Amino acid sequence: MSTETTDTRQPETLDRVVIRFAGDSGDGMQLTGDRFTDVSAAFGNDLATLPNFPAEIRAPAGTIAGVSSFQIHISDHDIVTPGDVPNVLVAMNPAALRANISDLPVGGTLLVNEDAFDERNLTKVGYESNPLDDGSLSAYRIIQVPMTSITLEACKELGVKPREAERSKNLFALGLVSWMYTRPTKQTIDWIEQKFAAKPMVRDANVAAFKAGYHFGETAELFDHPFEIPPADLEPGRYRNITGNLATAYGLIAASQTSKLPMVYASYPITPASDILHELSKHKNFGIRTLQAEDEIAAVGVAIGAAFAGALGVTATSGPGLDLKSEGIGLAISLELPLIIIDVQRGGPSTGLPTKTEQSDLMLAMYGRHGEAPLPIVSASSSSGCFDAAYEAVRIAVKYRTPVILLTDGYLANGSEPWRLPDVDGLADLTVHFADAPNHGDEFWPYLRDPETLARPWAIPGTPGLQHRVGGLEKQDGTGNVNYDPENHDFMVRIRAEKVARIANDIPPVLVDSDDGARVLVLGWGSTWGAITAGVRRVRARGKPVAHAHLTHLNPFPANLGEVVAGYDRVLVPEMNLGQLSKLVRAAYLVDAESLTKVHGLPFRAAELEAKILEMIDG
Amino acid sequence: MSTETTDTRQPETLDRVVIRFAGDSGDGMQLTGDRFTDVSAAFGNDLATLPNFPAEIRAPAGTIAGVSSFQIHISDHDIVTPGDVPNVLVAMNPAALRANISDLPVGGTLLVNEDAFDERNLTKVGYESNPLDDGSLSAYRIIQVPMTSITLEACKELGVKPREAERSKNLFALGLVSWMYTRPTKQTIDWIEQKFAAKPMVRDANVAAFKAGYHFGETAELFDHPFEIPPADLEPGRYRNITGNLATAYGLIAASQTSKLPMVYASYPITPASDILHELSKHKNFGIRTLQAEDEIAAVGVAIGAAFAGALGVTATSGPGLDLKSEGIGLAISLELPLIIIDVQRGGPSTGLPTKTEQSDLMLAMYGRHGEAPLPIVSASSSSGCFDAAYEAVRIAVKYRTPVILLTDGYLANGSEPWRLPDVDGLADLTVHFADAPNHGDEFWPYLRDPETLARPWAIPGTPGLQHRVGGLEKQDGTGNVNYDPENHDFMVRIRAEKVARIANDIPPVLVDSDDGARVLVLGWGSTWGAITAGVRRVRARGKPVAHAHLTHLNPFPANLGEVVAGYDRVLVPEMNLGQLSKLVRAAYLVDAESLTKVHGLPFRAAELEAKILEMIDG
Amino acid sequence: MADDASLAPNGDTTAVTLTRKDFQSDQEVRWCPGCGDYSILAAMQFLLPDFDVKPENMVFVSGIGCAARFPYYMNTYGIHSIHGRAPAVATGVALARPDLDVWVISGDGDALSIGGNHLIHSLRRNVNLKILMFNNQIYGLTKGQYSPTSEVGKVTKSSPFGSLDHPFNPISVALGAEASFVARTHDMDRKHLMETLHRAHEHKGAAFVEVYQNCNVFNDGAFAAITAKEHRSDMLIPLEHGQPIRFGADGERGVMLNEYGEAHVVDVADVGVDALLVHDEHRPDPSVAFSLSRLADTPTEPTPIGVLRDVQRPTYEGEVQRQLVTAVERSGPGDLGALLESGATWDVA
Amino acid sequence: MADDASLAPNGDTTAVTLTRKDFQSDQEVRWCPGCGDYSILAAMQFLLPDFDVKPENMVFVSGIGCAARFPYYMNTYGIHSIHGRAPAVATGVALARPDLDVWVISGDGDALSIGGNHLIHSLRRNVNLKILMFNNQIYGLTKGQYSPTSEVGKVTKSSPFGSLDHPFNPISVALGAEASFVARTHDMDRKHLMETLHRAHEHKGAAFVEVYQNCNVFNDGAFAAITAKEHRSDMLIPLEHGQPIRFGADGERGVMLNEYGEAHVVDVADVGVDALLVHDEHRPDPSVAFSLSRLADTPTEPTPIGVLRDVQRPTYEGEVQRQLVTAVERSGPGDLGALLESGATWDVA
Ligand SMILES: Cc1ncc(C[n+]2csc(CCOP(=O)(O)OP(=O)(O)O)c2C)c(N)n1
Ligand SMILES: Cc1ncc(C[n+]2csc(CCOP(=O)(O)OP(=O)(O)O)c2C)c(N)n1
Ligand code: SF4
Ligand code: SF4
Ligand SMILES: [Mg+2]
Ligand SMILES: [Mg+2]
Repeated sequence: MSTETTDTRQPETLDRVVIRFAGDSGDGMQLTGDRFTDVSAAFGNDLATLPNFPAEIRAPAGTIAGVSSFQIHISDHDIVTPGDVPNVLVAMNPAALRANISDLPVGGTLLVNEDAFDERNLTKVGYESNPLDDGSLSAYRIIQVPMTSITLEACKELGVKPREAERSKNLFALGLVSWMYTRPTKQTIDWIEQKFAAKPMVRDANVAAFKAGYHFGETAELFDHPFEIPPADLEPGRYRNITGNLATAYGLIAASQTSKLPMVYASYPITPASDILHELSKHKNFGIRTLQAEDEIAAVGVAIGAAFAGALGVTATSGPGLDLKSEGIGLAISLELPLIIIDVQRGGPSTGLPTKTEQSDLMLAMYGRHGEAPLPIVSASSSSGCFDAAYEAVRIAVKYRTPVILLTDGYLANGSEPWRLPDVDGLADLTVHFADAPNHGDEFWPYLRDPETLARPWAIPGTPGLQHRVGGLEKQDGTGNVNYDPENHDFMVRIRAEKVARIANDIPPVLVDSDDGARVLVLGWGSTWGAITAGVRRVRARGKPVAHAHLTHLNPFPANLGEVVAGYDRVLVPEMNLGQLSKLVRAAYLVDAESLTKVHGLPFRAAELEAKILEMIDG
Repeated sequence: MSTETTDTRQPETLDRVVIRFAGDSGDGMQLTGDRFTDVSAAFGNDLATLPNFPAEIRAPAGTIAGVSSFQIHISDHDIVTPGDVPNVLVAMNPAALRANISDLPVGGTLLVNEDAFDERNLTKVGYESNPLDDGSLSAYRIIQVPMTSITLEACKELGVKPREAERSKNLFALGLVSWMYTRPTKQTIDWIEQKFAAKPMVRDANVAAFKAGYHFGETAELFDHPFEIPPADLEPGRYRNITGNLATAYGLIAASQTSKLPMVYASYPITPASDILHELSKHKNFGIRTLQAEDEIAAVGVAIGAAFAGALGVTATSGPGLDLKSEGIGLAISLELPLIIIDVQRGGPSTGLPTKTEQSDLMLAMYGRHGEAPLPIVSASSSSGCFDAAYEAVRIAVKYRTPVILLTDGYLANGSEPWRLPDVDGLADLTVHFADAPNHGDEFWPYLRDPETLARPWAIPGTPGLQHRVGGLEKQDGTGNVNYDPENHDFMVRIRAEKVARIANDIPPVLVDSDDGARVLVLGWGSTWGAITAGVRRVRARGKPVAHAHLTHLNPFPANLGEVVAGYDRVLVPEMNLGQLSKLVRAAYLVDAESLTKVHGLPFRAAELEAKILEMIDG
Repeated sequence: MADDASLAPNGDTTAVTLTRKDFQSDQEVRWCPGCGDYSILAAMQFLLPDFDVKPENMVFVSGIGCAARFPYYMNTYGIHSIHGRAPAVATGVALARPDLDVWVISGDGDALSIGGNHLIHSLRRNVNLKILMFNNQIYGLTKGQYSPTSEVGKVTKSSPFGSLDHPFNPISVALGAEASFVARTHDMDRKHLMETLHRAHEHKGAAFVEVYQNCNVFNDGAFAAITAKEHRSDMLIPLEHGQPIRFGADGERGVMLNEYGEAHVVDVADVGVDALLVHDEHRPDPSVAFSLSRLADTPTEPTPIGVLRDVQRPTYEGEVQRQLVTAVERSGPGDLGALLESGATWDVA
Repeated sequence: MADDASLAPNGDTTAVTLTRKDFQSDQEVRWCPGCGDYSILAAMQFLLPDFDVKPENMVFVSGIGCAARFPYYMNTYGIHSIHGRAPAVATGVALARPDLDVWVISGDGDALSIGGNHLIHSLRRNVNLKILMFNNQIYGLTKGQYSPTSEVGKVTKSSPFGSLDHPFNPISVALGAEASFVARTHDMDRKHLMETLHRAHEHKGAAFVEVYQNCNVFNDGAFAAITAKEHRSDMLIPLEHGQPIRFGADGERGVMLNEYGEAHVVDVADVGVDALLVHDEHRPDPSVAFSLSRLADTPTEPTPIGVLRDVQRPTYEGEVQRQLVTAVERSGPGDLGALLESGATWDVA
């Protein structure tokens, strides 16, 4: 890499760095971050990312509301979070500076596009004086670069209109940062060239800007030397970088293949779940039928119909859509058909904070249907973990003939990390056996259950002699005929609950990562995994014993959870809600699970967990 | 009354009797029961009723599925349930006999229409031989009456077609039972005459049949004497008989009057909630606007819009509809507007058992919305109690500017009991003060809260200078402007929760009806009140101490509930679900609340509670 | 695995001789005695043997309502789903299994009140569904509230002083929603009912059929003025493709368009046969069908019955299949390993 | 208390002189630079002072979407509700307060996809709402999926191989749903926009206005072929009541109905002016408006703009008020005590 440059200055080696790119929603910060991520991934660093953008498509230029940022944590060792605070903040304009500077620790590096610090932009965000001059930033290592002008300069020859050229300044920033951290340049240039192949002008401007930024680093005396973050030695294998939504889509495709059930994916667009629809609709050669429904109610209805017909019925949404699917999910519970409902959680209640993350739909997933309507709930703990979580959701759904809710969230969905590719042939076989003959003398009883799983037979249309009708009215166990008998209803309500409860025997016990002498257990679920793990590592680094257990299955709970929580003096449940899992644990095991709650639309910081855990250990 | 008859036999006095009328859905059993109820109410007995009918409009004649029954418990003292089992079973046909005989205790009186016991009807329900002849009913006091033929006979003169006349046989049965229990006849005859005024033929046939039944009692030697249940000495006051749905409607009307808010009631028909819509649409002179919406989502939307405009917005439904209202309710929580959502619970999940009762929507009411979206929940414990419950729901909604869910159920909704009319002028004043001036300098801030209640101002359109916009996106406290700031979101989530939590200071502590030395507390909510009270009375009758507490407010809990449950060795929570309240109590107070669950679509029986309570006291 | 064959246990659809009984389930029919639903059920069961589709290749999907109990009585596959959602559920069946014969049975409340959105979207998408709406102008199952097809002023449990809602004209709604097949029939004429259902079945794509149905308990005689034997010839306007639109005992009356393209009833004697509108089901433009749908506002005026519109458009699931096949042709059957490795990867030794 | 006066703090609606600024809120407008929504907002704010309605007597209700942000920018009362439900929420406002001027702002997805059912029901009920649908043939806020008005074959994030959904014609949908006022305008012509909104406001009852709106980020130029200055005279067909329907630089083209009542474009030179269809907004029968709505399937053919239909029907809330008043006249204002005592009562001493 550094061979690529004529630079003589030797890079200094770091074990990790956290960089945050911040600018206007129009400045292309997400693209900049994505590029830096791909290069760093391919380079072999471990990494984690945190995109953060406004709900508006294009919030007003130059305003705080319009600021978009992308934080990336790269390291030479295994890491689990995008980092609490950045070491380097790239601020493309005053708004980006104002919105992010408070996160930059004293001594941190601040890279600014000084061209953007004019009167208008400054006043827009309420700066009386220019912070670049008034000394108010003296606590930081400021690097001012006239990114816009240099970019324009670099593009002059190309005949690009200035307004156009100016748009390439984010690639200048990328080039500069790429030099600072000795990232290979070829991959980025190749990407630009094929991405903008159709628009030669834009392509050339972007390449020019990128190179200009890289060379600026080399030549400018602003930096005494670049830095280097060596590759991390991760588990051997083939890796790729992946976001949670992509991993979810791949997990579904994999399960569709191993179950030999063609997928019918019906969904209504909603942030942050839409990308799953976008991804799946690309892979029609896997036999995936995607339908953009008129609304979420139709989407779940389509998936249910597809399941009855023998397909893998899947629908995904976020909170508001899950509300609307409630009645349909209740029907699927009554029909006892396999169905996958994915909720990519976002900030609520109501429309709330559509582009921010939250864990506040657990109770809705658990209880959001009238009547006694239990169903299994699976959750993902990391972006790449969405693959396994989706696969597990399908496994349970098809084996137990039940709808399953998979909970992910906006942070997992949009964040990314390296993923070690699974061995495709090693995936569990999910083959389904459809009923093909009468099961009760010469009759077919659609509700005659498997004695072990309590699952009912799945007989699909086209199968001669197995014609049957299913519906939402209470039905007689066995025959499935409509039945209003009081005892039968009581029996059915209990057996549907029992069927879900028995899944506890078919899932792994929850693993506890516990130190000897640990008195405090940190119990988490979902995307808090990274922050909790990092927090626990810090506590251990201080030589204090602590235990961490993280749930993938939220209903039913793993069979050993009761023992586990009983085994510690104190149980801490950190959640990005007001304490939903803790309520479930308290009710189930009567242990005084304590909540650490944060509802900021952003993930926890390792430091927050470290502090709380220490307080509990010492306090 | 007996003066009305020429009978010399002296009636024997009883303190109570439970009568069950059972026949085909086409036989008019509900009407028969209603009439007997009104007369007994007016006569001054205390009473409780339990209608029980199939989901089909007219299930097939003569089948078990088609059996419709009406049980009434009348007494000379205060009673709280329709009775566990009947003392007298009126069976209009073999199906009615087969479906109900198992409930009749040995020695019970069985009154049958022998004309209906022909080959066809018997085989239809699988009787090989005629139970009236084969001695299989020897354990009962059987009274066989050819009701159909006598009715036809009685109508012969009137020129009514036999097919028509035959339909009056239920009034024959009513007449006969009226004689048996010395009910006044005039009221019934008057009722028939004005009800069928339009159809003279039918009117005359019904009157003739009723009288024939009454006189048959007098003359036939089947009975040695009639019975008499003297009036109960209830609290002084004016009484009427009332069903739960009617009481709910009246409670809403009363609150609309005392709050001076015109009611906008938007609802989509659904069993067993529709009668509230039917009733309210009759009272337009109270300024009530009723709208039959296209669906439940529209209904809640209309109610929200009406609330914004300054009306009392109300919507009612049952489980499936509550599912659909989830998203709208979440919006109302975010808008912080008063809204009443009534859920008349029925058997679930899905379409379930539409005409049967259940308490299984508590968790849905509590958690059935995405995000952190708490709201107050009020429940009714008896049919007449629905009046106060509805009134209380409105009080909380308008005072705290929040949606409130009122939970009743099918048993309360359709069952009836005598109700002591409240003093209208004594009703709490619910007058609302709309904002009429800026509240922050010369600005109006729609989210500037009352420091005590945390309620926001309610400024309605038409008020000059207070124009403002509200919406489901997160908003800044105070100004109400759309706001994505992490700290603000965290603050708003917590303050919305705090607003609801503070209501605990504004509701009465839960009363405990406790004996000295009681070690077992029975904690209930909603319509189990009657059965629990009766069960507790039985336990006490055996000289065992026990305590009973019954919740009206399910969220927040009364402030003293924690102490109360902690004050007993064991806590029993009987529910017509799989243990929903007990989960909430366990999570809140970490007490081992034990569940007694029954999901039969029918209320508990006092005996079931008696047995369980004794077991807990002794065990 | 992507192809449907894998899901069609029984590809074989060779002609079979079936009888009415083959389509009757063992469930007791639970409508009120005298309900119009019985005759529709009978017509369906008499008709089905004429198609060579085996019972196991048919799926009846319904929502909630009296009408929606229909599937329980058919010895085919069936789903009694939830209120208003049948078109969505049926779309899922059709999407997963284009090889099946999928019917939707609905009521006027189920289809046009709570289910209105799914109905219009399934029509515009032209999903291959046969959608029957039993219109009794009332909510039967919930015991008699007015419906979106009830006339203004109707007194019901929920409108004691008369309904204020201007009703939908279901045929107009369907035509406004791009329906490719629209027809109307009624429960008093089994022959017409069977013919109409037959035509719906022949249509490839979404077929909307309004069936006037008498609810003798809550809205008795709603259609008597036009469907009673003695009124039919004067009050029902039978539409026949290619024929001038005439009715009346001796075809003495007919239908014409005025200069605004509005259909109105005329005496043939006055205008002459040549002036009559010649019915053309196949006009690409739905305008003339729409005009015909406006002839009667309420079932008390001469009302057109039969097929108003029947045009061909690609079916939704057909197009979906096409995209699946093209995708395989273009990029070969999906290869999971290759998919996971798509994009930049790197190896750690 | 039942009368609305109690709820109308400001009965006084005497003429006032207001300016555009009186209708602008203090909130920063957050649409993308160049979005067509800006010009619609401007037109509205320029227009409102012409009505003598004070800002405090207006309520703007919206669902979710870019278009739905509209109410935040108006200095009136407003509700940014949830996706698709604005017509229902607005119905509640109108029902509670017939004295208010209620507007619904919606997008093509909000109004026709998730909100389709509420839209058609509010139209048939004829609730006094002014419903504006900003049609950009795309889902803007969710970053570019096809919508129910997108053309078949459209490549979007959710249809990489082209959309298969046959689109709705919003005007046809509204007419099929009994709308009493239906119009179309676009974001490039402020004058026409203002005139059309003005007409909608004058209409007593539900007014549906489709506004072609450019989403320059996700569907740029969707309407350029007809709304760009240079194309307007040839591609937009302005409808004027009582006038023969003509267009083109010198009115050289026009619209005729054929023998099936189908509208088609003709050269005036060929057919003569007298053969042209004379536009009549007030036809009780919606058929001719429907025919006009079929002239263009996509905004690439000559497309009618202006008011297609404007007829009078009683408004829903007006009729509700009538029933309230009649009830009081008939039985006097409600008496709670008497109500509770209605039916059989008895006294216990
Ligand atoms: C979500 C939901 N809302 C309401 C109901 C109650 N409900 C059942 S059927 C029905 C309407 C029935 O009318 P229609 O569709 O015309 O069918 P019909 O009974 O007249 O055949 C209603 C309101 C329900 N089952 N589910
Ligand atoms: C219940 C629900 N489902 C989905 C969404 C996501 N969503 C918000 S706006 C929108 C569609 C926007 O398209 P349109 O109505 O045409 O408005 P535009 O942005 O184009 O102006 C969607 C799908 C939501 N907010 N709520
Ligand atoms: S209520 Fe009406 S529609 Fe329903 S079954 Fe009875 S008659 Fe038929
Ligand atoms: S995304 Fe399109 S519709 Fe939305 S604001 Fe931007 S340009 Fe306008
Ligand atoms: Mg109906
Ligand atoms: Mg749009």
